[in-house]
Amino acid sequence: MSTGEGARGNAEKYAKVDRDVLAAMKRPGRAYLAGLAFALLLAVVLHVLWAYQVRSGLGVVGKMHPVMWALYITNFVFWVGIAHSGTLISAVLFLFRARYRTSFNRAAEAMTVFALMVAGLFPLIHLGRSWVFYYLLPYPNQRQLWVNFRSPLVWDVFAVGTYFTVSLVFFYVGMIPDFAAAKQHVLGIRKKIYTALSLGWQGTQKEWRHYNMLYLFLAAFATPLVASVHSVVSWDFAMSIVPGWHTTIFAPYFVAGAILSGTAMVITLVVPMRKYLSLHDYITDGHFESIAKILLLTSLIVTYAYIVEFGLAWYGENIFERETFRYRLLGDYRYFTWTMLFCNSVVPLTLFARGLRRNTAYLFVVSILVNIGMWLERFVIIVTSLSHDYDPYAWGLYKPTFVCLGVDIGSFGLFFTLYLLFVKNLPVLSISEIKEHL
Amino acid sequence: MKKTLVAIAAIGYFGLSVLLVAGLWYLWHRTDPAPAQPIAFPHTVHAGQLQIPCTHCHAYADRARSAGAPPLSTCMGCHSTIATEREEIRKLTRHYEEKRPVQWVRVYALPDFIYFSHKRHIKAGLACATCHGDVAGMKRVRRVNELVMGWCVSCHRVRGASRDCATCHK
Amino acid sequence: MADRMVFDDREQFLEALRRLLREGVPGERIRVITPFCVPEVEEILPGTRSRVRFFALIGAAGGTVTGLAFTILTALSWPLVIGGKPVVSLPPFIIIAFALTILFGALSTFAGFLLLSRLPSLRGIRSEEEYGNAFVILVEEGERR
Amino acid sequence: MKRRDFLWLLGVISGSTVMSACGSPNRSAKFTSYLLPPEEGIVPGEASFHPSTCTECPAGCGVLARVREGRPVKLEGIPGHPVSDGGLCVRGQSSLYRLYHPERLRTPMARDGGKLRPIPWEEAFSRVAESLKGSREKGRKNLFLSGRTTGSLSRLADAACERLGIERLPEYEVYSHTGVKEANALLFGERDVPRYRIEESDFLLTVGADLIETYVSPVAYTRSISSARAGGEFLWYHVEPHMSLTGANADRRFTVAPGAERILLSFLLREVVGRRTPKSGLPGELLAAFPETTAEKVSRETGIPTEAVAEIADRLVAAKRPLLIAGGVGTEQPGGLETASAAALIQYAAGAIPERVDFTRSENYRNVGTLQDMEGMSARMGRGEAGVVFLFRTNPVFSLPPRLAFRENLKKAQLTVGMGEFLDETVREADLVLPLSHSLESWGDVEPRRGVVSLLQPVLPPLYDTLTDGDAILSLLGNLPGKGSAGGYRDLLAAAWEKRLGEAGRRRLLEKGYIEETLPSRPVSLDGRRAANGLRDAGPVEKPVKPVLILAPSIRTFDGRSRNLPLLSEIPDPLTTITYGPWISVSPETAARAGLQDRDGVTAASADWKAALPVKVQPGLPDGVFVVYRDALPSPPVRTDRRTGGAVDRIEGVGITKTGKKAEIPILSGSFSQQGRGLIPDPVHLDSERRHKRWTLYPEHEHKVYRWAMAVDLERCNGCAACVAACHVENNVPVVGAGDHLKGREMSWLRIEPFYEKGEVEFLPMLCQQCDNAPCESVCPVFAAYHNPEGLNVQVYNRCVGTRYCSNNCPYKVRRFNWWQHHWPEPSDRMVNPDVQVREVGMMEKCTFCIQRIRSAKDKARDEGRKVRDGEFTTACAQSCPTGALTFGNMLDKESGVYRLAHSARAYRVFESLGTESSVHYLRGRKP
Repeated sequence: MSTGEGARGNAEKYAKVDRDVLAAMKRPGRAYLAGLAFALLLAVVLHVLWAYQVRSGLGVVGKMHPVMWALYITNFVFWVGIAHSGTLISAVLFLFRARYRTSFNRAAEAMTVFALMVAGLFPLIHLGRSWVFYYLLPYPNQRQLWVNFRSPLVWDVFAVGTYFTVSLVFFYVGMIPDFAAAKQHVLGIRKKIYTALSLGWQGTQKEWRHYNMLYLFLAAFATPLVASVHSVVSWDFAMSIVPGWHTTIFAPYFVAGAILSGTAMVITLVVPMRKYLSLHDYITDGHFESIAKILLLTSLIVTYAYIVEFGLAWYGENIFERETFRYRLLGDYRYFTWTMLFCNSVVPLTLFARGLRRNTAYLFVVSILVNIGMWLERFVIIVTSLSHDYDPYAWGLYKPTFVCLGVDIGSFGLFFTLYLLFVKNLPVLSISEIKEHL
Repeated sequence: MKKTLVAIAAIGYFGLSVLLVAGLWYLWHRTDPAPAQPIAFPHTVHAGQLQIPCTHCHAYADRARSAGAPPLSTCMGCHSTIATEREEIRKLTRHYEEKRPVQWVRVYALPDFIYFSHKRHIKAGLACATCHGDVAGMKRVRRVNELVMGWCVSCHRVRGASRDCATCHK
Repeated sequence: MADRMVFDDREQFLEALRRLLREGVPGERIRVITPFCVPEVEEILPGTRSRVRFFALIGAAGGTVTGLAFTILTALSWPLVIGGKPVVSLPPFIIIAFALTILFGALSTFAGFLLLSRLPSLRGIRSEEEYGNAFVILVEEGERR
Repeated sequence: MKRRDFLWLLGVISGSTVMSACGSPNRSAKFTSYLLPPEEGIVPGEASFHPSTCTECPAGCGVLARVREGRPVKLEGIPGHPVSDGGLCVRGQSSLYRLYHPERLRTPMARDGGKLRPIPWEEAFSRVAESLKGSREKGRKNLFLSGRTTGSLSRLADAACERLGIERLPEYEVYSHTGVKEANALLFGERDVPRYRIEESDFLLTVGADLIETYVSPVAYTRSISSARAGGEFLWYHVEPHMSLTGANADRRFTVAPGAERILLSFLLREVVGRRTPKSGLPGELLAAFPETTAEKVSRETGIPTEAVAEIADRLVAAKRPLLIAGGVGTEQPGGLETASAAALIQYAAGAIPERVDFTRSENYRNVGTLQDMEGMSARMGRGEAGVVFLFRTNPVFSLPPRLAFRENLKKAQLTVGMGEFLDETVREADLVLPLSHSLESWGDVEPRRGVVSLLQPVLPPLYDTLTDGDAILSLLGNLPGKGSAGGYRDLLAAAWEKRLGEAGRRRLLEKGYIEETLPSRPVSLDGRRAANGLRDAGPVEKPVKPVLILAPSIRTFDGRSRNLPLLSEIPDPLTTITYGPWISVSPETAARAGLQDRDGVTAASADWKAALPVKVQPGLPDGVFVVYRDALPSPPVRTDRRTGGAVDRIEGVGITKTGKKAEIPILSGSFSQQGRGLIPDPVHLDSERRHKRWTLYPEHEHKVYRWAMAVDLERCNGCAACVAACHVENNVPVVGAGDHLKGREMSWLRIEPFYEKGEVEFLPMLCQQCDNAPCESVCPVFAAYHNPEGLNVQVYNRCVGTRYCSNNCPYKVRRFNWWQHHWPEPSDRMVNPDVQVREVGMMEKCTFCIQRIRSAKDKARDEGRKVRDGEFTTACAQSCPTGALTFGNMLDKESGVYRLAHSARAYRVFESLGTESSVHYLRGRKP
């Protein structure tokens, strides 16, 4: 807040904000280009393998009878999960008027959008016949056939579709004033592009009035999505009768998990970003501490969910359920399960220590571990449940192949490609908000 | 400069894929609605002027799933004496004498996953023309209806025929 | 030809704004341009609350109705027995309705914003004038009371 | 720059993605005008049925070939056929794969310079002719060796050999039943296998005879066992040294020490003679050959518990109509003669002859020789006495022990003529290869049982330049006929039938496919003195050196002759669920001792033989006994039993050593235990299941005319997998190969699940349950899986996008996914059933109760303005089932069989508690 000290001072501060934030958009350094090249390479790998898979049939991935879903769906859930904390931070924290949001929201929103782009790919990749994917979309067609709205997969189409659209709008709306600001500091084609993107925003009080109202409502609309979207994703499993999937706790369990992994991913992204774009004045350790608290909280919720799951299996009379969870803990995939428990339930506990919460390096490590843990969680839920369900004759063991592994790694490449491009081409912090709260 | 190139490339990438889809789609589905036949058989004469009923040649239309093409012996029944000097008839005679069955080009083709019975439709009181159009008026038979699902379904809706998928889908 | 006052400092700018009003310049003739949202301006310059919210309401309501109608009608247009469930099985349909509520709501709110604040405005895009971080007051011509 | 290149590359790649997506639209571009209208009754696009006989094994079951567009697409049993009565076994169902096998011989070939090169038939026969002449001049003997032939062909062969001065050797069969035949010859002067009428008996004791796998006529025996069981008063005990499918299906199964059957039977004989009333006059001198003994002694020698021995004896004594069948591994061994004789004498004493042991309609094994005969032949060839050697539909090189050096001696012959369908181990050795037509391309008849004439008729023109068996032999006589046409074997047959059956009989044969003549009964009399002499020199019971490896007959490959049919390696072995073998079965005890688990590689070795095989631990197998199926061991080192001349189907003193390597064999079952899940519930469980009525939120299903359902009687099902084969052929289920099976990607729509409880095994056929509240339907996003008004859970293949959610959500895991685009290698593409879509890559597929059959039945009924009658048609699996375990029909018809069964007290549904309301009702067996 500006307290009567000289006009110069203020103007100087504002100018500094512009300089610092837009400094990010300067010519990319060698390290950046290398990183981008590598990410792109992975993205290409994804495409090549997908093409190969489509040409020769889904047999090239390790899936088998009875494990018909595996890595692809794992990744789908993982990326949708990642998307969540974006919305959480930008929308929910906005409604709660949590100040520290301003230092993360842009990065988080970007993450949401890109994560959803990547997530959206996987249902397509995992289809046996990707080339008729449009059967899944409810559009008027000569066959006079629609889709089965009872199927959780169709709910997915709507939930994720909505989520993506809303997040994109939210992301863009947040940037409009910043484009207006940014265009004043760049030249050439960039200027043209930013000007166009700013929609001729000037900053008149009329614009601001409507803008605030819009932003408020978008936040309001986005907030329920945090809960709903991942609930729907969880119902992909909970709506089935597969022991280990068919649980009422899945919705909250998945939402918490989503936020856990999402928050972790935010940290994974923001820590290096802050370092390389030297934004220490705007993203302080204090901010990280608050994020770390969210991480800790959600981790506790997830742990609770684990306990409930196993508890139900243990005390319930259902022999199928029991076998599934026994298998999960002691069966062929036990190492994954134990790793998952360690990463998601044990490691985050250390964040009770304030010192560690403020230590970005440590946070970075933790966030990576949590990401691994959450990925494994989805894998374990999907694969162990399927490989040991009702008919003992049909039990089977799933082993992934280089194709699905390659595609999964490729998806990270795609994500980081998009993110790196974002970092260099769009304002990574919300300029106007920072100035406002200066 | 780099930016423009990237932009172009990006557009090119998506544009190309779209074009490919569209192009292949067309190539895949294109079939000549009025193909030339090995023997230019004029339905105008036989079905038109001479008023020969369809089932005289397509004998199985009301008895079986496929209407069937007439055996050459049927043709020769008349053409051993009638219009024997015409070029097309000579072709026919040659086929018959050299015992080479005639390979007609399909005008209407159903995909392998469809079960269709001419019998059922004739017995339901449909006229051949309902689907095949006024063949009697065609010098070279032309496909008047694309056999797409929607087309079948609309008629099934109107006439209250079964709309159970398994009725037609194998 | 409007006369224009440019400030670097937020306080001075607000001061000037208040002064203008005290001098009896009618609010509707004053246009203010700020680099970021300055809540005080709202208080100083009287203005109606944004009508964007109505768009939100209409959009959302429309979404719900569309969602339900769409699912129910398509289900009825070709009734198939699925897993022994009724042809119109509402619980799942409600999920679709919910999704569309959010979607239409958000989109129409955005549309409303663009409409009400006249964006994208070519004038704005074309205009060369850049005030950087300055706070600007523009007063249109007109005789004072 | 770099980035742009990447982007262009992406463009190209996604291009290829699209490209590969567009398959070819399956449309036949042409359609044909035939020259002449097809004969009456044959309508293009409709199926026609033609009776013939299965030649996959010597049993000679009747088959009805369904022909579409001039090519057989499916074989079914002929109801009422005296041998099979409508049933057809797994091998019979698969024999279309033999007809359409890509590796069939396509033209005559001659060897020059070690390589076989095609030659015209004329040349082939002229060669034969001149070398026949040559050998006569050289004073060499021309030999004709064939597999078992019966009926006209056998007579023709005799005649031809006589005319050409060729010595016709005794026929060669691996399963020659020598022990039984010799015993019968010795006792009754009948060197043959009698027809056992199991359906007439109330107590059946089988000793080693593998009735369900290969014993003489498996389908016939399977049928009569289940009809006997249906009669109620029936009990079946089985005694065997190993673990067989037959044993698994007996009411009680006892494992006997190999070779000790003889002891058990001589005890039983004395018991029966001593205790059974009315007393039977059995010459005392004969009894002397079977020493006095006690149950305890027997128990010690045989390893069967004393009380069990006593019980068997009591049953035999008490039973009203006992029947005893000794054979297979029970008699093909030292002392087999005594075992078989004891068995025969028990029958005699118990008055089973001639009611239940019928020599009038004996099984026509007279002409089949022994291993000793083959030794003789090999020796003669070795001495260079052989001129032209004909090898007609037989594969001794594969099955004879190496010590005979048959392969080497074959080379010493002047000319070897191999006649068969494939370039098998034997034909490969021949100098002259004459390709024979498949029986479905040939005219002919067989007489599998005395007085039963079964028709062979061509249902399609020969695919290749081959001759039918008859024409080939005729051609040896010099006049090469036009294949299968006038002047050939066909006319000869016509004449023969005319002569034997009369005009009416011939016509009946042609239309029904079989004739059963009335025969004068052949009374047999026991010649005590001859028998006593024959049995006097029975040495002491020789104990085999343990551990013993038993060469068991396989239900999938018979003696190995069917092992090259792709479908049969695709169908799991009933006991182990292994598809692509080979393997060695090891008892749990041995495995535990040697630290062996499934798939562990071992080398099995005896004094003069060794082989490397992966292990399968086989519950129920006695300790110290290994089992390998006959087809897994080329030229096994079997001994000859000097007293009968028969083979000893076992290898003694076999040690196995772990190699440490894991061998990948596809074991399809994920668990051989039910895990306490009550798939095959015990009665208590069952009752509680039936009682409680579930309430539901869902609306009641309304079915108008039909509601298709199936009942599976687990009491009848014996796991023979005939239904599985039938389903494969009927529904174009692809053969995917070992690679996918190892990944657990079998495609079979119908599977037989074996579940073991302490050595006992029960079989559960698992197919789509057509649930009313199907979990698979509600999760399909595109309506590919939906419920049709007739209660079927239909899968619309080309609507499927391949999310595979349905399979995940199916508690029975009966849905199959097309991981690849599957192909039928030419010419097997001709057996594709046009009524069923060939599924493309990425589609989910499953059983729909043969919806194509339902469709055509309804079509027919509709033309006649009526409803489909019960039993008017049935599914492929039910049609083929030799035991009649599967019943299909309309649940709305209160009179229908399926309705009755579904409402029986034994009925239950698998995982009923899940509330899927499935339409497949299982009937639990009642164990005595």
